[in-house]
Amino acid sequence: MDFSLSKEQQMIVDSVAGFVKDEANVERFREMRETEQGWDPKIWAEMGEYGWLGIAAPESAGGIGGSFVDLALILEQLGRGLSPEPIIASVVLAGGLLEQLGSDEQQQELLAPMIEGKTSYAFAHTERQSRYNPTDVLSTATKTEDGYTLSGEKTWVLNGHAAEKLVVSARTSGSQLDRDGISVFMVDANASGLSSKVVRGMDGQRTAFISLDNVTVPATALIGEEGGAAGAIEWVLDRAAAAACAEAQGCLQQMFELTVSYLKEREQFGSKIGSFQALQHRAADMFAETELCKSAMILAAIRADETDADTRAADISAAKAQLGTGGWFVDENAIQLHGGIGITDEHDIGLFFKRVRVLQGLFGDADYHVDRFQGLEGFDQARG
Amino acid sequence: MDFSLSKEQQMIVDSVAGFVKDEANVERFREMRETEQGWDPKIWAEMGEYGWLGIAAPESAGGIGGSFVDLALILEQLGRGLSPEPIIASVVLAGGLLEQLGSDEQQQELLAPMIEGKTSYAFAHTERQSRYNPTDVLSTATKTEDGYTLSGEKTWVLNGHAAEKLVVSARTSGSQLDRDGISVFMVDANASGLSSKVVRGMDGQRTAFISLDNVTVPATALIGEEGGAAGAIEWVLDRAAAAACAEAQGCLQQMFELTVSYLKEREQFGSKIGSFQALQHRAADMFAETELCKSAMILAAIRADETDADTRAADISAAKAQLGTGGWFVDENAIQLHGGIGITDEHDIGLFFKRVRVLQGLFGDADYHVDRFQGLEGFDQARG
Amino acid sequence: MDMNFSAEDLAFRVEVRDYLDSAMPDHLKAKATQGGGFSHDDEMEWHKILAAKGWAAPRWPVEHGGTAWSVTQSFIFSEECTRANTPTLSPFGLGMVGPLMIQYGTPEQKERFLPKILAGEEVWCQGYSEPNAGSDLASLQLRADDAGDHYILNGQKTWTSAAQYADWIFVLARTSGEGKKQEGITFLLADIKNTDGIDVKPFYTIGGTPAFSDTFFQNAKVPKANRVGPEGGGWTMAKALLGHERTGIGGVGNAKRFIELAKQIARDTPNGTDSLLDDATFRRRIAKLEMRIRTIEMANLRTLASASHGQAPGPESSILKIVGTEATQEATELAMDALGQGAQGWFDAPEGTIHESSRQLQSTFNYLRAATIYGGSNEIQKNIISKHILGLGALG
Amino acid sequence: MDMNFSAEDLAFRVEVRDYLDSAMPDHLKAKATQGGGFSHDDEMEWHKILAAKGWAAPRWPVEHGGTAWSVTQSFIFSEECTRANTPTLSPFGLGMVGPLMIQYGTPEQKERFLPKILAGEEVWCQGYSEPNAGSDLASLQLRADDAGDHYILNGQKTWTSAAQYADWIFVLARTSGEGKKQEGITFLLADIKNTDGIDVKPFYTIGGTPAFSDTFFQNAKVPKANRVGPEGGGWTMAKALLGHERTGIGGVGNAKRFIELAKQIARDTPNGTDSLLDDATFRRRIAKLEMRIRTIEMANLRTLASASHGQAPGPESSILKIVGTEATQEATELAMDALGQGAQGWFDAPEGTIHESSRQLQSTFNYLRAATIYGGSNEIQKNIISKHILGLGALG
Repeated sequence: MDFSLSKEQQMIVDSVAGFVKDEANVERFREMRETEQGWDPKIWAEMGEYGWLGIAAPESAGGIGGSFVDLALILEQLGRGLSPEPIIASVVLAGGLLEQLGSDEQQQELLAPMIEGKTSYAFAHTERQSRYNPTDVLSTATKTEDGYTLSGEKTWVLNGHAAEKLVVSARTSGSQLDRDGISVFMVDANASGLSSKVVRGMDGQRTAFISLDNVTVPATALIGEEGGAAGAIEWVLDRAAAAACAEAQGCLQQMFELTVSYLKEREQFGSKIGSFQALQHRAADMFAETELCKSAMILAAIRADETDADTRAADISAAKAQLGTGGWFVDENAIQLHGGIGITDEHDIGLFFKRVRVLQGLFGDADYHVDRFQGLEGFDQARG
Repeated sequence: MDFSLSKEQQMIVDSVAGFVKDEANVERFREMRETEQGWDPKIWAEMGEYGWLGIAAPESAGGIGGSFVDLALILEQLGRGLSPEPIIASVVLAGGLLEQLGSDEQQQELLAPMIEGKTSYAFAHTERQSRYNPTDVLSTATKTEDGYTLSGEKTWVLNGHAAEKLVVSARTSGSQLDRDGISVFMVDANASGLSSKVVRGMDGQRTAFISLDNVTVPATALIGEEGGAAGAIEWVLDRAAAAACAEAQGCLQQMFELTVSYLKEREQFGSKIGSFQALQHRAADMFAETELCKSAMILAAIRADETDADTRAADISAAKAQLGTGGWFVDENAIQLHGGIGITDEHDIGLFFKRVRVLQGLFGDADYHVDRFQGLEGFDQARG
Repeated sequence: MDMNFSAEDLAFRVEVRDYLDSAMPDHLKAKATQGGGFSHDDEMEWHKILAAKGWAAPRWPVEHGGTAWSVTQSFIFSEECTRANTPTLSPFGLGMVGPLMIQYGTPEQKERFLPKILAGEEVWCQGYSEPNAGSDLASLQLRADDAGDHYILNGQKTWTSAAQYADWIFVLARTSGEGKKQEGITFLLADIKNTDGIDVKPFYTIGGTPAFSDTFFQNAKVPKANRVGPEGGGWTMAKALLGHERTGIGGVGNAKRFIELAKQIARDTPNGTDSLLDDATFRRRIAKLEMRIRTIEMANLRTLASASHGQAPGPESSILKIVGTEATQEATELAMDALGQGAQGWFDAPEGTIHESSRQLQSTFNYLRAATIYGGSNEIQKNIISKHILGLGALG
Repeated sequence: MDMNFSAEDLAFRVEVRDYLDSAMPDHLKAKATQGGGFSHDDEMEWHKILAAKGWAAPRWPVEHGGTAWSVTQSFIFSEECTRANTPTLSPFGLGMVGPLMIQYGTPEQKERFLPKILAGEEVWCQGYSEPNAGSDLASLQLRADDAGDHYILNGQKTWTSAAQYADWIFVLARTSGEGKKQEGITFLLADIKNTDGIDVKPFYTIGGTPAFSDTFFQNAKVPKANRVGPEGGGWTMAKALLGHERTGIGGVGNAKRFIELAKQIARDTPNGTDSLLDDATFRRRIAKLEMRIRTIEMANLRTLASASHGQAPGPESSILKIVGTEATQEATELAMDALGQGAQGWFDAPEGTIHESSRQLQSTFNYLRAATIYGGSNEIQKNIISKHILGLGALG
């Protein structure tokens, strides 16, 4: 058991922090949110060149073969600058599925260019009825002579508006809630029969609703075994939840620091407002929750590489729930302690506020994760 | 709609307050908790003479025919002195069942002497498995030639250790969770086959576990229709919940006042601790929750006389849940702001703390009432 | 003590319900079913409709155009408005400066302003906060220099809600730098549209709309006739307003609307093979908050009942502001959580992507972070309780 | 960065588990299954067993009898103790005055006291608080007057945990009334049993047991050889102790035990035709707190890992005290709620009335209200965070 950063990790953290300061800062995000794409392919390419996108990918596919913790540390730093580049969508979700299920050829052909920052993907998975249930899929993939025909609708697809290719989940067998029978396919974003609506998010990032109307794909589009994708989907969604905790951690840390600075700077009643004990204690509570979120985020990042699914799920759920409770406490009090200025669009604190709120909901909110936790096999057992 | 006290109500409140100050104060309670009975028959008789025990009972049975609000106002004042006399057990529960179900003769014979303070009763109802479900009854009453034979076990019977007679619920038909088939019987505490174990409570009050081993009662012991007691049981339990809110309100008000006084009196760091803003704000929060409990308690007391069961249930559940959340906040912070002295048995605050905690759990804790509320018919309906 | 509705009350409820149903134009009803994202024009349209009926300012004294409703009737009216999801009228004229003028205005001021407030013909806004005077309002710096029959104003106000729509602004200005800060403040009424030297610059909030403005004053002239109360009496005026504002802001009507919205979204949101409203966890979350709001509503009723017509409630109403705004925020959070991933959508999302009743929700959710800040932040309310009710302020 | 257990770690876990199982006497095991209401004698019996094994003070330096365990091993040991529900050793010697002596004691003091602390042969208690010096500890008034080779003590301590069982007490006493309050305080060790003029009067708490005492000093002589650190250096000593105490008190082991107890009670409690552990609401309440405790445990591990052996963690450990004690209290509340009406029972309830594993619970639940008060109340911890970590203390 060891929680210190290795020399290499410290170097990466420092270089990402520098990058955020110089290139991927909040000012840059303000520009990005006004653009159609919402993020910058040049920055994406740089991230690829630095090796950040492939840090947790296998070496065989051109990755660095590092741990998920390495990636989480990068995301945490990027969160401080509200970087909107689609690491979670493209690397953790779509890339994760290729890593987990793809053949060597598929990894070479598809994963390698993406982690180099030359292209980006998305994972088109959730549907109107599925909420946070990873194996609730109604979209269908019907086998044809030389491939499959896909139909259905996918909602809130992260990076769905900008991805070159989509990893689409669809049923090759079974019914709505079955774990068996779910397959994933690589689909070109401009495939015939595929249409999308772009939604601007409250956090200034973009997602897409994707309709699949008899989209035909060749047999080689299938990633992994037919009908056997559920385990890998759960795996990438857990990792995405851990990644959301990491990115949110950067936001929360930044919000906490901004708030403490503001308390030291703002005067009312002839004193710095940070001299008022009620606000001091609130700040102390924020410190505690920020630190607990940090511990939870590290726990989740470590567990993201865990092979036992229940162990992984339990601690990642604990972390995501902490983001939804303690993280939300920090989020709302950062605004409250800034007072009026905090609800202006002009001030950065509100941008972080909205991003954290969105991350809280992605890949399962606190309610979902509490429910999942109490449903795990180990919950009922007498300790023994 | 009118929330002011009538002249008569104000007079009653003043006279109960005087009684608590002079006779039924916390010092007196400290003596009572060391006795076997736990409460004082002389005080009980006085309460009967003043008409307080019969204030909400029908005039036909020697009562005053007032409203439940009148009784709640009395209980609130008595709560300030931690009066352990069994008003909830004997008047609200057992008496309420006689009122609701008893024949004129039964009311004359049984209700009248009790509300005069000459005797006391108890309602032996909950069982090991029933938790807070009012219609979960396993005890049985088997019809015999000239009466019934009762068997079963009753748990946590308030005043079960001191009551002269017990109103016992038992099944005359149906199975464990059926609403139909529950009957109530008047049983002498010293009936053959009835045995009891007395439990000292953490609040210094006493309850009993009652075992019924083929206890025979005459046919006249049946109160109301055979098998039809469920509605009346639900009614008295709702009123008992409202009564618990009222008694707790007196405790909370007293705790709040003791705490504010302590903040004005205790010095640390060269200042009254009430000058520290963090504690001021905590006191303000306690004030808010105490006031909300008061509003909820009035709402519950008014609804206790409501004939529509769902309307009654919804608001009484809201009040009981407020006691379990906001009331608990006041309860725990009263101790916290007293610091070390607050956890000594010598200081009164801890006695109130324990009584409030017990009242919180009686007749359904917050979880139970939230569950009940969401199950009411009106919850799902679109407003219309 | 009772909560019973008399036969008259029940008849009154029917009258109100029927009236609201018939009086509310279809285009407002359509917006109401979409979570009530009403525009300023919608609000004023509705204001004029109510005014024509004589119901725009129920709690004003009758001689100034109020109703003579009992507390019960006022409660019924507000319940029915919540039920019908009517637009909420702007509080600055009807709830704030109007009652103040009734109490402290000159006969000329009453005659000049009250009818137009009542009729919705003139729109008001509030000029209190400044960049360096938020919670510490008494530190305000907007100067009002004596120039004979008028004052000359220089300085800046901020957080002026809806100033871009307003005809008039009431401001707290500094007429003296001597003595206690509070004693040099004067309450003035300014024609925000037609006074040279007053400039309104709306700015965006995190809700994505320009809900507030900065208001700049540069040698702007305000006649002394537009002063309410004596020179230096502005702090007294501000305190008189405060009670009204607190109950207004903390009111549970909004919280109830958002609870209903959360239920509606949950009912319409499929969750696997059920609807989200069948989900055990979510039902209990709604129930908890709904029960809390019932309790707050009862506290509101008790406060209203104890304050007579036309008067502001005492400092104990601070608790209603605190718990009411917190419950309102929590209700918006619940509605947002009901949306699941959909909570990330924004009001301009394409049709068919977000739940139509929630189109305004994300914006409102964000904007309403202000509810615990404006009108005297909840922290300031706790200072007030601590000082004026609990007597902890004067301790050394 | 990893949480993996090496093969050695796993072997160590087996060793610990086997040892605890074989070493724990049956009568202690029986109490452990009843929620661990251990007596003082039980604790000392267990102390001596662990001491014989060399495991009584794992984090002491090896030369003083500690183990050379890694952080991982210490974690495994404490997990296994929680799992086996072993008695918790009194912290005053092993966790507080022992480490202080190791850091600041004279060679004679180390030789005289440490072995007996380690062996459990002498029991210690802590004399800090006084009736008028609780949170404001520096205001303490127990006088220690210089009388040549000894001090003469007069005054009173209170909240002395388990003083009735103690052989020794460490006290903060005032040796000077000059200068800053903190500078006139001295750290002394007194033989509480054999010193004339020291009187211990246990008093009852709301938990119904005499967990604390008042300790009176009347011309009690304490040799100067029993002073730790210099005269007037007591405040420095106290601060050095603080970090140890905070993590000790806030430790999550207790919280985890109460969560398990809540589950056990829920499992054994029929609820209609199911058990309470099948109840959707109750399951989720347990889950929420269990998840919270995992997070706190991870924070604890990170803190422990960053502090080296024998050293107290820094002020950031204040957060562990706050969140740890709150989680512990919440876990006892959960267990109490599981009992339903049974929560009103008391420890002397007749057999067959209360759940046997909960026999001590109501008492502990009440007593543990102290957890957020003692060891520096949680409010004081927030002052510490605010001042020493956030830098908000020095603002004017």
